[in-house]
Amino acid sequence: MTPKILKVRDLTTRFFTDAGQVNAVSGLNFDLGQGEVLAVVGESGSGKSVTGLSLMDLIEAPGEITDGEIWFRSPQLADELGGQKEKEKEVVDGEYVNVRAVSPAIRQSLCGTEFGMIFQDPGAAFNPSLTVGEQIAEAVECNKRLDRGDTYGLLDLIRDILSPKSSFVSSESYERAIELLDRVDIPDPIDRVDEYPHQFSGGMLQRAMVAQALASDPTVLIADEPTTGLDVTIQAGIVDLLRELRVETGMSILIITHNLGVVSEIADRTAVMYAGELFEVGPTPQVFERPANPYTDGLLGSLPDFDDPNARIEPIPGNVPNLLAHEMPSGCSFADRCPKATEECAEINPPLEDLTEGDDHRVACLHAETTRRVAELSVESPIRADSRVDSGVTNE
Amino acid sequence: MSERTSPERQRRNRTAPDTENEDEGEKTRSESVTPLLRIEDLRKHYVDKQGVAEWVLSKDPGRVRAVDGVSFEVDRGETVGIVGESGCGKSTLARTILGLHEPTDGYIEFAGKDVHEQIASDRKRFARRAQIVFQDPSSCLDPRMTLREIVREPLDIHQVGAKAHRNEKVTELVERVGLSTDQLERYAHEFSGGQRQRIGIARALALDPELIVLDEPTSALDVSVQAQILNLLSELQEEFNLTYLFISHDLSVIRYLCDRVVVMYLGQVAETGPVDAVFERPAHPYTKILLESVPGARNRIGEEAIKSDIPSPRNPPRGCRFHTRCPVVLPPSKYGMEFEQDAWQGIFEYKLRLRSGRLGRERATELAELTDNDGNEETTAKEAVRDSCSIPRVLSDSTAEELLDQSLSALVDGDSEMALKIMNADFESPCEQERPAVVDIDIDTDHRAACLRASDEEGEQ
Amino acid sequence: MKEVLTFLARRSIQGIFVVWGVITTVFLFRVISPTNPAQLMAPDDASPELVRQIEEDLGLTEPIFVQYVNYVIGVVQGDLGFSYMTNTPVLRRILHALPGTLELAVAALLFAVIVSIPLGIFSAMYRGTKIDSTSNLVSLGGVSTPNFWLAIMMVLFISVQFGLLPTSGRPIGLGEATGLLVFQGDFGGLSSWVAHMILPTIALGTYFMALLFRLTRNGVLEEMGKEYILAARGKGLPEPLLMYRYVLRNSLTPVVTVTGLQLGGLIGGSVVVESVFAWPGLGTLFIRSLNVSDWPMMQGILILVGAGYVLTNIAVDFVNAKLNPQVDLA
Amino acid sequence: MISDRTRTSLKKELRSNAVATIGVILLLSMIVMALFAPMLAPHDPTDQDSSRNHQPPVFFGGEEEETTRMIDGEIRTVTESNVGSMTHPLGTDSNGRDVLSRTIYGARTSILVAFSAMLVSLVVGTTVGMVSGYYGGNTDTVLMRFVDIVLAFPALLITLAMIGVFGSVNVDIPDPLVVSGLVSGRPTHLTVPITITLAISSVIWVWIARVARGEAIAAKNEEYVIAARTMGMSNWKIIWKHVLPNSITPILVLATIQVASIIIIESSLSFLGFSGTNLSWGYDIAAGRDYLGTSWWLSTVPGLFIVVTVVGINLLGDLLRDALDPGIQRGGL
Repeated sequence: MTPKILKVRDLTTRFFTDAGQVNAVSGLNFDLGQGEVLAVVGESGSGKSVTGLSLMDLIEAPGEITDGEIWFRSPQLADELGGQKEKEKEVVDGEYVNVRAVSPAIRQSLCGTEFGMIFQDPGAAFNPSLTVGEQIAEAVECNKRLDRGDTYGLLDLIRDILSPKSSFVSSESYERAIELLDRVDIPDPIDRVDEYPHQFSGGMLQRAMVAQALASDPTVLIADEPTTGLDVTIQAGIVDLLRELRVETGMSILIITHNLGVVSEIADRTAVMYAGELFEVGPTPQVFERPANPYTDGLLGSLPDFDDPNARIEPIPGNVPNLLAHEMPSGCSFADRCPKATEECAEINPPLEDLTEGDDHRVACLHAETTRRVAELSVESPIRADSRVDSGVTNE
Repeated sequence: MSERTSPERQRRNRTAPDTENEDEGEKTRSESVTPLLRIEDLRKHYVDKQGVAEWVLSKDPGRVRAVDGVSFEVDRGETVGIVGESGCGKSTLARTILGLHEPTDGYIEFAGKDVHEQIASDRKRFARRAQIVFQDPSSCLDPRMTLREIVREPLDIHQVGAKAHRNEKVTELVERVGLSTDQLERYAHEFSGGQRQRIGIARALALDPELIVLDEPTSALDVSVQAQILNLLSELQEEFNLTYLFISHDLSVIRYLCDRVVVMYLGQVAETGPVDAVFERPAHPYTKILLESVPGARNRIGEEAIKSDIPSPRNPPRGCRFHTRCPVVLPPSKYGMEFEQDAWQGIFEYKLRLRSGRLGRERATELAELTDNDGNEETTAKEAVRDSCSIPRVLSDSTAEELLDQSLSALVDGDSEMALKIMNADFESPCEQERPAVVDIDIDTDHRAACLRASDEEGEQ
Repeated sequence: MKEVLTFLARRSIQGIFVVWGVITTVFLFRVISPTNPAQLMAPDDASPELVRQIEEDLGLTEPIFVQYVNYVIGVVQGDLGFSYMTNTPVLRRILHALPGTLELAVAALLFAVIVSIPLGIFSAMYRGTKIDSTSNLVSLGGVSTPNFWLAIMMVLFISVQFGLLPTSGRPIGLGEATGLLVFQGDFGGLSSWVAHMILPTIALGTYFMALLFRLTRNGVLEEMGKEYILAARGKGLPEPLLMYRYVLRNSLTPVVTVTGLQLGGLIGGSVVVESVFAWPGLGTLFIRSLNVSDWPMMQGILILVGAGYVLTNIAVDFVNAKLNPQVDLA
Repeated sequence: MISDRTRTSLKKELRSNAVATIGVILLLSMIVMALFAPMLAPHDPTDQDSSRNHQPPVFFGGEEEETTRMIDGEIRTVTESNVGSMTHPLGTDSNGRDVLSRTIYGARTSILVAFSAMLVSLVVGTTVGMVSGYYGGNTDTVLMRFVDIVLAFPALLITLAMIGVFGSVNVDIPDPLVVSGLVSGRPTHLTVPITITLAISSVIWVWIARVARGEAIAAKNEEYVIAARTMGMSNWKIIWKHVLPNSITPILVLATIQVASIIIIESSLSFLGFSGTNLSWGYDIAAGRDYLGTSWWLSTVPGLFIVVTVVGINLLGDLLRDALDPGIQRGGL
């Protein structure tokens, strides 16, 4: 079994809005293996994007990560920090470092080096007044400077502003930016490196976003809805690109998406989120073919099947709940829409537990066993189960 | 120009449902034969606003060819899907059909009569027969109106029955689309996305229309809610004998809901036919690529994904609009069919790059540097260009090889104009010159496509 | 370069139409105005014949359309006519008064920009602190205080109470003062110029400063919430660089726009400030002409100010297009 | 006109924002002062008495002095009191008129001009903006070019020019509070400066029109407006029922902020001596300038009232903007 690169424990992120406290992510537990692709799926408001931002430590007011540990495997950093006596236990555990407990400076230095991120809307994630190449080169440069231990302070800024010839970005970083653009298959990178984001199409910009994330050779790539809003031909290109890069660089990818088709193509394991909680996590084929949580089952059943027009879709009744703390039920948050809900469900919020010993498939449902059994029964018509794996294209 | 071969095409085996509308005096006897909606060579171009300055400078206004020569028919009771990527003109098409835009050219016939004449003579009357459901749940309802007001608005405009009758009808509709009548006095923003879409459907149904245009009604919804709406739509269709024109970019939704499909590319129809036929046996390379791109689909190929962008409808490519992205562009007729498709595709790529002005001498040298080969500089540069476009080092056809080499030499010498000139003169694909006519793939099912390859095959048969 | 030329051509054509509208409006003012200039120019005991004679000399007996065409042709040729009162060419009088107003407006503009922009950035960065709330309060006062009253209060507290700084007049212009300094090594002229400038500049610039402060602060705050700021943090960009290259540059667009457009407001505002400080500028000239219905003079000033507004507008658009690559010049 | 959502967000903003509440209270007290000036003013603002001129505000000292004067044909020695007293809490001016009463009456002029000019601007600006934005095309081009021309002139210059064109037209209307006999010993008429009001409206409406146009363009492309068109609703009805109600909030926010500009323009005009009435803040400030060395309060007091009113309006404007529409920009003078 591959070692885990990331172990997330009890991650909880809340937003303190005027309308009340929003529990965007509640007590999340999952692992990300080295070189693994883990998909986090869920509908809008399931907290999947907040999970990604929490991992990157990019939650801004009124949001706050209120609880949890994020253990990141970095023997080198663990060595460095190991000597410090106080609170050692909270910070270092063998090869793992709890990035939630390290100093802000170290935390920040991990962003853009070990962790890279692709944002949902590339049009908004690029600064409109700088060229695409410059922004990618900046990422390269930041990473280089961190390696050299260069810090950049106010004085450096003043020097840069005053002498018009000096630039933050060195020409080597600029060359590297061109290479990166070429790597993500942007045609004519030498010309396009000097273009502004608005001159790029959505798909090209998403590729450039990937290039920017690659600038630092990240260990973990967090891709937040990388295909949403793109045309289907372009989507396919991005999925292929991510697949290639994963093989090539061996990085771990956490892909956040609502598109189950994308998941089935790229993810080794799938985590299903609903109302800020993890409902089910397991190897993708298992989750798709034998969903143990009724919500996963319902989600898969809601998708029109692309390859089999005769399969009926069975919608889940009701609506996605809102996450205001005072409106959330005390029991399972899916209970009011769940076909299998019993009275117990309204009271007990089921923990995420192993479905069976050792097969890495965990589920949070009181009726997991029955669901599984029913699902297995229905698998007897193999077409349906098969088609389900393949199904699904929806985008917003 | 596409020439429709026979207007009296054999119709599909679909019985037109009996639409009972006593007050529709213009109902013709031939209704069972005429389609509900017939669109012929429709064009809608947007012309850029021409201000005083443009007028003084006599600058040519830009022109977006959103819809550029589209023809198809919709029979009563069927669901026709219009599918295509962003910028293919599908929404403009829908809105032009409903008379929201004045068409630039072409003809739209609704129940045997010209739509724009109908609108000119009586806007309201036409409104009762054709309605629309929109994409964006956050903008499709007036936030300052309650559910009751929204659904009653069309009834008020048309003064259908007495007040009490209208309220009754509102209750009926609201219940029918699956909303609770307790919520009648709630404002639009108090509903969730799926509920708002239901309200939009209720509003469209209020006037008992024959045709409903569904403009991406589920693309902003979550999958679990999308499924509810899709099922509601098919129930309603059966119950009210509705005809749907369903616009979407989501191929699986199209396949789930539609009987026939129109695949659009850059304002033109690439392929049209029964959903099953088009999805199982696509005849147009674009349709094929579209189907193969669907993530998770069974026949998804992966490696073949197109890397280039969709061209702008402001300045669409000449000839077949898809030729800039097509993997199977026809080779020039003088080299015949024996020209290997791979090699030819490489040459074509080289030509497209030259034309876009992105391949000059400097680029060639840069490419050469990247390969860091020793030896003759010129040869290296040429080979680098060949490699970057995946053209084999030597072409099988010697004349072609000679000409290509000439062009490459010109390029390396810095005369990219000359290089392009050679390519234009000697490597002209029919796909660049001719707009492909719409040809029948299968007459019985009305499966048609607009591709020169398809026409060639038809010609051979 | 080509796109710059097309931009300039396009905007100049639009601008010419606006200026033509300005000229027409101004001409109409004179036509509608009930005063008879001939009556004003003639001595009190003039005979009707004399008045008639003057009317004819002024061209007022011609049909309105002919007068209009003559007027427009005159303006195009740089001839704004003669003052009814002093019978001197309007243009010469205006050019004589212009430096006073321009010096004041530019000084107020500089004062406002120099104070407000750094303060606005600072306030936004340290949002919610004492410095922020104090600056906010001061800016609220700034946008709410009429400039003439501020001027009087400054005179009251600074000049009357403490006898500092002169309260009226403009004994020397900047050009003359610099001349003295350069050719005679005399600092007196320049120091007198500065002393006379201080109060009017603050009085005129305060409103504008407060306005710019608010714009800058809001702009920076808004920019800091954008997704590309998150993305830049995500790639590890140093904070000072982030503030400068991402936040500041992008929040400047509205600031530049308002700075340019307010130049007109400053000239309008200077009418009152000039009147408080007995400042010999366009404002004073305008009020004096208004009191005696000297229409050619008022028309001239209005046309000049209107044309100036059109020009600054073009400049502002140009600068914004340079700042923001999304704006297409053509 | 105001939806539930608007009301709740307004309430919330008021509750959470103490400064804004102060602003609203300040503004309301100014309006009350303007409405009930005859009842609130302790003296007749026009009542002159040279025996008590230049009295400072109460607690600000002053002195008594004996002078000889001709009274009833006799020469007498009288004591003139220049000590601030509660009778004239804010002192008296050079003609012995009560400063407090004058200032209270001054609020009338300011508020009256501000509200009537804003009403005119709102009607004209909204209509032009709606038509221009909704119909677009040539209508839009022509209307907006016209707006450009108006914008090319600084507001104050163009209002002054219009006063030059039309002269100072004022209408005296009977003061209802005095005519009905509720109060006596106060001026029986209140003066409405028609020219100033219309001149100010002629520049303010363009700002309203611009915002209204932008809103109309945005609303026109909303799907509910397109839906109304497919239902066969007429354009005018769509503007009235859908476009206007959904555009009105930012228009009202802008209108509130522009009321502040109007008050400043009005006081500037009266300061320059172009007011139609001498019961106005700007007029008093100008009058007080000549006595800055001796009677500082003459210019100070009315000015403070202007600042307080405008601060109140600006706070209300900021409150409305924060509560309803974060995107709007303030148009300057």
